[in-house]
Amino acid sequence: MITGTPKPIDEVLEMLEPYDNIILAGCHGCVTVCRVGGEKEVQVLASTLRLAREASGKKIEIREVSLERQCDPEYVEQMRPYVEDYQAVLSIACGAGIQFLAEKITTTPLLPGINTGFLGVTERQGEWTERCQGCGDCVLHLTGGICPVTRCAKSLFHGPCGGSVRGICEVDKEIKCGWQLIIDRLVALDQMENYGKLKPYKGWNSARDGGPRRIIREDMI
Amino acid sequence: MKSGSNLEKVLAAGHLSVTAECGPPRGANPDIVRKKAAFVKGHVDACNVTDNQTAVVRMSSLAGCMLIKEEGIEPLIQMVVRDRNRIALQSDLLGAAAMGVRNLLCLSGDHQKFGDDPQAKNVFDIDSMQLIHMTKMMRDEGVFPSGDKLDGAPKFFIGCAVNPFADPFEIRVPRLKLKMEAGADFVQTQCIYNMTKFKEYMELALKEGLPEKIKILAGVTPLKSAGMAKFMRRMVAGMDIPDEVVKRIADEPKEKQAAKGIEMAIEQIQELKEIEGVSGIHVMAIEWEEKLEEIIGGAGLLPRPVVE
Amino acid sequence: MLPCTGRIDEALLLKAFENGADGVMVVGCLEGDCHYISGNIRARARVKRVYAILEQIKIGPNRIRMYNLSAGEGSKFAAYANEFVDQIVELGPSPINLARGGGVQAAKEEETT
Amino acid sequence: MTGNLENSSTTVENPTGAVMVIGGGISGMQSSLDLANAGIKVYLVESSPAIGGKMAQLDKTFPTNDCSMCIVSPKLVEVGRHNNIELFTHSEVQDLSGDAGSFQANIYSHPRYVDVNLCTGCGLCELVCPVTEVSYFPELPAEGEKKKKLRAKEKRIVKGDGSVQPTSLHKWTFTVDEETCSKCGSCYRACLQGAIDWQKKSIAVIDQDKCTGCGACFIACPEKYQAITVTDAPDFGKSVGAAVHARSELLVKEFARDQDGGKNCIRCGLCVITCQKVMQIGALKMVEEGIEAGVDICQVCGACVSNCPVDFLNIDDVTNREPRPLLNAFNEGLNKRKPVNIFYPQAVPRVPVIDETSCVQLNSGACGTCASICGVGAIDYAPKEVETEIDIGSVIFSPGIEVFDARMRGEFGYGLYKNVVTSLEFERLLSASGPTSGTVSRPGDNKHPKKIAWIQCVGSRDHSCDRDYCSSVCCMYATKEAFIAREHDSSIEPTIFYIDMRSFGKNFDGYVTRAKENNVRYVRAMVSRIFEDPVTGDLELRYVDGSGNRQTEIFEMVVLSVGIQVPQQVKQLAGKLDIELDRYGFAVTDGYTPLATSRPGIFVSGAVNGPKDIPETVVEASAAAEAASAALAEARNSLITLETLPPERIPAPDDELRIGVFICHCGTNIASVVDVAAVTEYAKTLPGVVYAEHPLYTCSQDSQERMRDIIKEHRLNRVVTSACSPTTHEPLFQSTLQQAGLNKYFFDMANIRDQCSWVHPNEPELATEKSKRLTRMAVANATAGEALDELEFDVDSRLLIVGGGVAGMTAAVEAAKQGFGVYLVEKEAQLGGQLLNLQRNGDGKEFGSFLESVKETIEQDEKIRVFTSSEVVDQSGFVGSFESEIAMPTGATRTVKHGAILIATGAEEYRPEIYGLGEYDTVMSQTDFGAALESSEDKDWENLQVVMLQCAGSRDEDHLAYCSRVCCNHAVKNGLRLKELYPGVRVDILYRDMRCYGLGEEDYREARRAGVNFIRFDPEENPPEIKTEESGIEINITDPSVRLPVRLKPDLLVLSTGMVPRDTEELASMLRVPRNDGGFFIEAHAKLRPVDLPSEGLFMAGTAHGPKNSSETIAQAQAAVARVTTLLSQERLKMSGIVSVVDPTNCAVCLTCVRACPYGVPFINDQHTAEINPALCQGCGICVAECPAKTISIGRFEDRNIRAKIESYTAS
Repeated sequence: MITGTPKPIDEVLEMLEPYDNIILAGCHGCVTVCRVGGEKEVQVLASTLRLAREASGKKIEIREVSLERQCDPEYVEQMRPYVEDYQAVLSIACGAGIQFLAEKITTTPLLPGINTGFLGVTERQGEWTERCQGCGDCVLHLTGGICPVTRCAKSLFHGPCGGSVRGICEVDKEIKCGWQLIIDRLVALDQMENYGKLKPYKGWNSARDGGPRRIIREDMI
Repeated sequence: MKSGSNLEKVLAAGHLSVTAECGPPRGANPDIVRKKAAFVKGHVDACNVTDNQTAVVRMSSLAGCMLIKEEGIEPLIQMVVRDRNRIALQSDLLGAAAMGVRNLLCLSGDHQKFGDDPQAKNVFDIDSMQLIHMTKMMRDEGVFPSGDKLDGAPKFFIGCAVNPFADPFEIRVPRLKLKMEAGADFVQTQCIYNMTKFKEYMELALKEGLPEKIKILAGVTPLKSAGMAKFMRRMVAGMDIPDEVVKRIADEPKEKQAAKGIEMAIEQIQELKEIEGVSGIHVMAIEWEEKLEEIIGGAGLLPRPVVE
Repeated sequence: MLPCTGRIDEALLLKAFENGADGVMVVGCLEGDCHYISGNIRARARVKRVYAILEQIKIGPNRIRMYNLSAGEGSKFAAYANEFVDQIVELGPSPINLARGGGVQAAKEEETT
Repeated sequence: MTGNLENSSTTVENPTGAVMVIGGGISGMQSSLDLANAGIKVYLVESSPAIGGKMAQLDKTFPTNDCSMCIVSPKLVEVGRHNNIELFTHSEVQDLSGDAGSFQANIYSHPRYVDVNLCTGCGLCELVCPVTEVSYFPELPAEGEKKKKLRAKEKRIVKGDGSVQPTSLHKWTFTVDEETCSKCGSCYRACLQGAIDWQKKSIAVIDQDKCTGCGACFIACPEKYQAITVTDAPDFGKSVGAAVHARSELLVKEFARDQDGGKNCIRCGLCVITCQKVMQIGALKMVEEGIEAGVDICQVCGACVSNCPVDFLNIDDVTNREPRPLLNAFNEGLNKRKPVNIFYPQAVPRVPVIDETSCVQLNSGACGTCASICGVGAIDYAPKEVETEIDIGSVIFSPGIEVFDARMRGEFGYGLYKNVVTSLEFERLLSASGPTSGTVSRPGDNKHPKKIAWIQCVGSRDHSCDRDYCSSVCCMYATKEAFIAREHDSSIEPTIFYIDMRSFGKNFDGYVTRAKENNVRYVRAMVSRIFEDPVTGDLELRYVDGSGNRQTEIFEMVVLSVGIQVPQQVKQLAGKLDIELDRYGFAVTDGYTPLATSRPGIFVSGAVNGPKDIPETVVEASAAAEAASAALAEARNSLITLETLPPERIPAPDDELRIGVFICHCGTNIASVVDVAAVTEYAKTLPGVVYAEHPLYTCSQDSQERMRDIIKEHRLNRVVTSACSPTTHEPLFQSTLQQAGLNKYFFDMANIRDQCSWVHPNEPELATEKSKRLTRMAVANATAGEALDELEFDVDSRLLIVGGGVAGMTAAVEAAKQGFGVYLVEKEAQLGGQLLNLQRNGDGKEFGSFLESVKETIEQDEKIRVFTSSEVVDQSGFVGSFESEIAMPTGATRTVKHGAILIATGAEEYRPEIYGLGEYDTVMSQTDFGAALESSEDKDWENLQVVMLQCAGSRDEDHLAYCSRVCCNHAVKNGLRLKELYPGVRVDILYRDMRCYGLGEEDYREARRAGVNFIRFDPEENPPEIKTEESGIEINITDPSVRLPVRLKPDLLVLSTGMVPRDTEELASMLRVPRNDGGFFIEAHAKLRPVDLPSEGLFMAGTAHGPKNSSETIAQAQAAVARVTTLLSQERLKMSGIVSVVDPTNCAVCLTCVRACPYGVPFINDQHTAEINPALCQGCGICVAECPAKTISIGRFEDRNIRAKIESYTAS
């Protein structure tokens, strides 16, 4: 899932400075799951902004909406009938959703209400961690299902580096050494023979380094 | 001879090699390098020049190598994959070779978080293992990784680094073997204080027959003070300094701790010399190059042999 | 009246302020004694979040507070209510009410929310 | 006498599925409800006019300080409206014939003179009735004779200095009827205003300008002519009495405004009219100087006084006879009542009874005011005696008790000294619905007393009055009264004079400690005499203090903590029923069948089965219900009628709002502070409100019936009550909605009692404003309300019992008798529990043979499956449909399904390592000693010296903080038995308080007589110094009774160590049931749900609940089975509609609810959406608040409900 964190309220208020009636748009997708952009957050942020603005003597009108997904054109279109009535749209969907809105709704400024994070998982309620960088060339079958690109701070293919101590990465004591995890898993799976099979240099062209990517599947169009 | 470097020759002749390291300055002043070179000269078979060690910005390694080479010392260029992608790495390898650098140490590099630009974007396009492999391919097959032919192959004595004390311990020897297979000719270890564990490591390496195929140069760093010992133990990931080592230096009065540190370094070298499979000593006297002579000499490794 | 403080959420707490409350007092069971095991713990987290929001938007964090009481502590409830009302009286009308040109909303009334 | 459980109920073929319950107190009500809810028809016979018993008279209850009326009134109503409980109030059982399983009873119902079916309980009759005294009725004329006009021989003038106030007399218009006028001139002579123009032989004419409306002419006109006609008199058409009342009311209002009017005669003439025209006595006459009274013919009914609008007349002014006030029995005679009287405000049925001794109409044929005013014609003066024959299978005898007549202890001056009251009287003084509306004032002069003394054991533990037993409740109720008195008036300084502080029940010691912290003073002393200061009314108490010094101390009021006793009429009734009583009148029962009387098929419960408090009474009531119905199980549901609710009106979404608002007076609870009329008027202005009123007691049965009618009549689709606590009363109001065909969730309640009148008594205006606001919020919430469905599901009729001690075994046997399958799980290898370590029960019978017979019964019963050496390791499901996993000794587990769970995990003897226990053979626990005693033949114990130490590890913060309840009786029993076996032994019992409650006191007395020596100690003042060594035991203590140090060197030291519950930590967390600090399970309600656990479908019995003896445990086990039966006898159950529901449309399947639910209820279903099983949902709303998609809703507590409340909070 795509994760994110709320933007500091001051930053949002600054963005909203020129406007006095806006749409606050949530998304029922990933940001609902990671509890940063769903219906409830729309309500909380809307209340917060109204309070802040009214206290500062400049009331703001906020239309609270939640789209099914801001990354699909049909859902985005649902906003079309009324979007012209507002000066701006504050979206608390992920960066993809916000951009998609901005692309489709060209006449109204689009503002981000959250900082988009990463492709991650829920460790427990309220804690998410990164798992995938979308490099476009998956090697998990060789690494015990643990991604060296994402889980190693240096994206090494032959870790761990000398900075791995007691399973902890040198970068942060809260980060587990990805390669320690890989090796532990390979040992457990009796697949240590996979260690070292990653000699070919990784092709980053399938990752973001190849420029903005697109996926076209002819059979699905 | 793969590279024809002095280090390679010394080792090939069966001598116990001595290497040291020289950190380039945080500035453009070449005299600092030259001054350090003066302490090194005549005491080592080759001298490492670090590459933005601990991600702190310094003069480039290649420039440092050129400066010490001018002073008559054989340079050993360190190259990290943190800051350069494979294009830059190839280009720099060619450049270094062209300038007469014959010894290479392939490293991942410390994470930028520890340096002065933690917000920097890292590269890690390929890892150190792949750098070894790429260099070997360029040297021995004369081709770029892309397959194109080189117009003059870079002749490097290829080295790598290992930390026998990092976790998981079980992977350390297999990983060295991988590096050897990837093309490493020699390896320089992290500084060794825990002799017991290092011996254990060497036994495993011997079992794999590694010392026959790759020259193992044991790392030694003299401790300047008990404070430094404690700092390194606490702050440097993968640094294993046993309590008794810290205690030994800490038991000395402050003013005598430096001397004690040197005494202990000499003892360590003596002990390392006796370990089967150790082919050389790599003395990392960090910002303490002036003591190299005392240490290396004290260990009975001077003068350095001359091999033709 | 709620089945449990665990039912209240941040949006509703903020709604009270939008509605002109000068202070909001949340009263739940003693921690460890929640009839629904953990409702009051969750409520505490939500109150904490609203506290932070109120601080950021300069309404004043001390306008919200959670108290924990057992059903048998009527006099303590009264003491807490008075304490909180005093606190709100001292803070004065919320900036919202000031902006609305009032301050008419007597803080005394908060104890029933 | 029966000896084992088998005999407690006799098997009869084709038993009658009905039970007669005698006594409508809390015991009878609980029995009735448990029976009726388990499909048994109940006939509840109560001798007083309404059910409720003693509990209805109490103010608060210990140890929780719950308001007694508040917690009992829902029960009253539930009984009153239960389809399967037929109430016979004001009735007696005449006789009983037949045998167990098939009895016939004859119930005689005293005439009420008010038709129960017609009466609405409006109370108007009581309001208009002018009579306040028991009259000296004039002799009725003999048959055929004409009634003689009474002529006064002795006259007295009550002088009035008030002038006539013609402008404000609301006078009637008197005119002379020309046709009937006899031209006699009587009127002319009677008129004091010169308003009548009359000449001989001419018709009198009244000058209306001069007439003041005093009615003197009306009185004077001879009966045979009746030529004065009255017009412009409201209610005159009903009766003169009604008209007098109406005019009096108007005048009261008028003169209440005019301060000068009070106390001076205003010459309205109502007293004279009342006496002549209503009472037909004619003892009063208007004269120039005032009112002339014929003091010898006055019947002293009090009507003239009560109709006087300005309180001018006093009863003593108009008669020379001693008035006989008609006292209010419910208020313990502390105030007066009318002959027509509703027993108490919340009475069920709320129908008055007319008193035959004092009603004027019944005795002289006059008056009749009440009948004339009754709008529904419910009053009929013809006596209607009704006898009803009923067929029943069993009888429960729970007629209750009365308090000791304190006059028998003349030294305390009760009856002579007005400021000496009984505890029950004080209870009424504390009660908000009592004679002083809860103000503590002393009866002598209405002064607010500061120093109040309680004297304990008045009529208890008193051989001289033949009250050898301990009444068990007085220590606690005195503590409570002292506590509450200080709550009412913090300047009160209470002192309790006591012998032993018998706070032996669950959480009782803690309550006493709190009372002490709250400045209740306890003095251990017996008060020998009280003297009254005749001038001040203060009382001087004489007593001997702890140091042996004589003390005198002045108090302003004394409360006698009177004991409880069996009333004479109850003893007679027991005779009719042919059941055996002991010398005090308590029923004789066996320790193994604690509810069975000597006559099979008749069971006993409550204080008539030995003194006890409310929760124990409730336990016995349930237990008796169980015992009474066990033999009737096959006839269950044969005689009952099922409640049919009218179909619910389905409101269309666009229906206009029609909200009805009921603002409750709660007697004076609310109305004395909050202006309920103003709140009602305000409510009418709220959007959607089409109806509002303010009943006296919204919860009373008549009000509920009225509410039902109003809902129908006004087509209400929302109802709001502003009253008391929803916790106690919401279910009642909701069921009324259902009966009116309205979904019960179209309702909201504002608590304007607790949150307004109670907390802001000194700010009535603000309290009224707050009430308006709360009402407004409730209306807004009800507006946002919606109809919710209640889920129905099947009930598995099997019971899982955890623990195979005496509680679990008893419960298993009884549940099987009720027809349910039982899984009995015992941790140990054999059944029996703690009884295996004990020797004899309170009756002196051995446990061994009892256990064997119960075991045999269990083994032979196919319905009971026993798992020994087994444990319940997992549990899931919900009430009616549980599933548990039992780990068996083989290592295998078995999953069983069942509808209810009974925890009977028990307790064991505490074994602290103190005083060498476990180290020396000479130190043993009371249980060890009991065993040693049983096998002591071979020991040389003839001259043994034994010291028993009580509270060795109990009532001690370092060990068990609580009192273990059984140790005192245990020690006394063992001491007595030792003395019996070896008369030469010496036994010293060192104790803090001898807590030989109830009939245990008899043994205590017996032990003292037998020479057992009791030495009291206080851990602070004279703790015993105990040295136990190999060489011997030495104890030094100061004996307070002789005030001398004593050295004891016993052969044996026996420690009464108390009781600890078994380790139930895992079980408690698995079942999610709470335990207290001591590790005992906490009941759902300390008073009224003593065997229910807070979670539905879970019950407990025995020492897992708290320390208790074997017969109390057996009773509790039976009680638990009764509660289980109410559940398992249902085929289907209904669940609350307040549950969380996921709307799948917006569900992000994020698992937030799954993770947040403390009960693990939500799950992701195969439709890939979160789902919440409504049967498992506890309705806390945590998931609703957490859901990031806002797609979970919870009925009644939706966002829109809460928003409506928030928004209406400030809306003007």
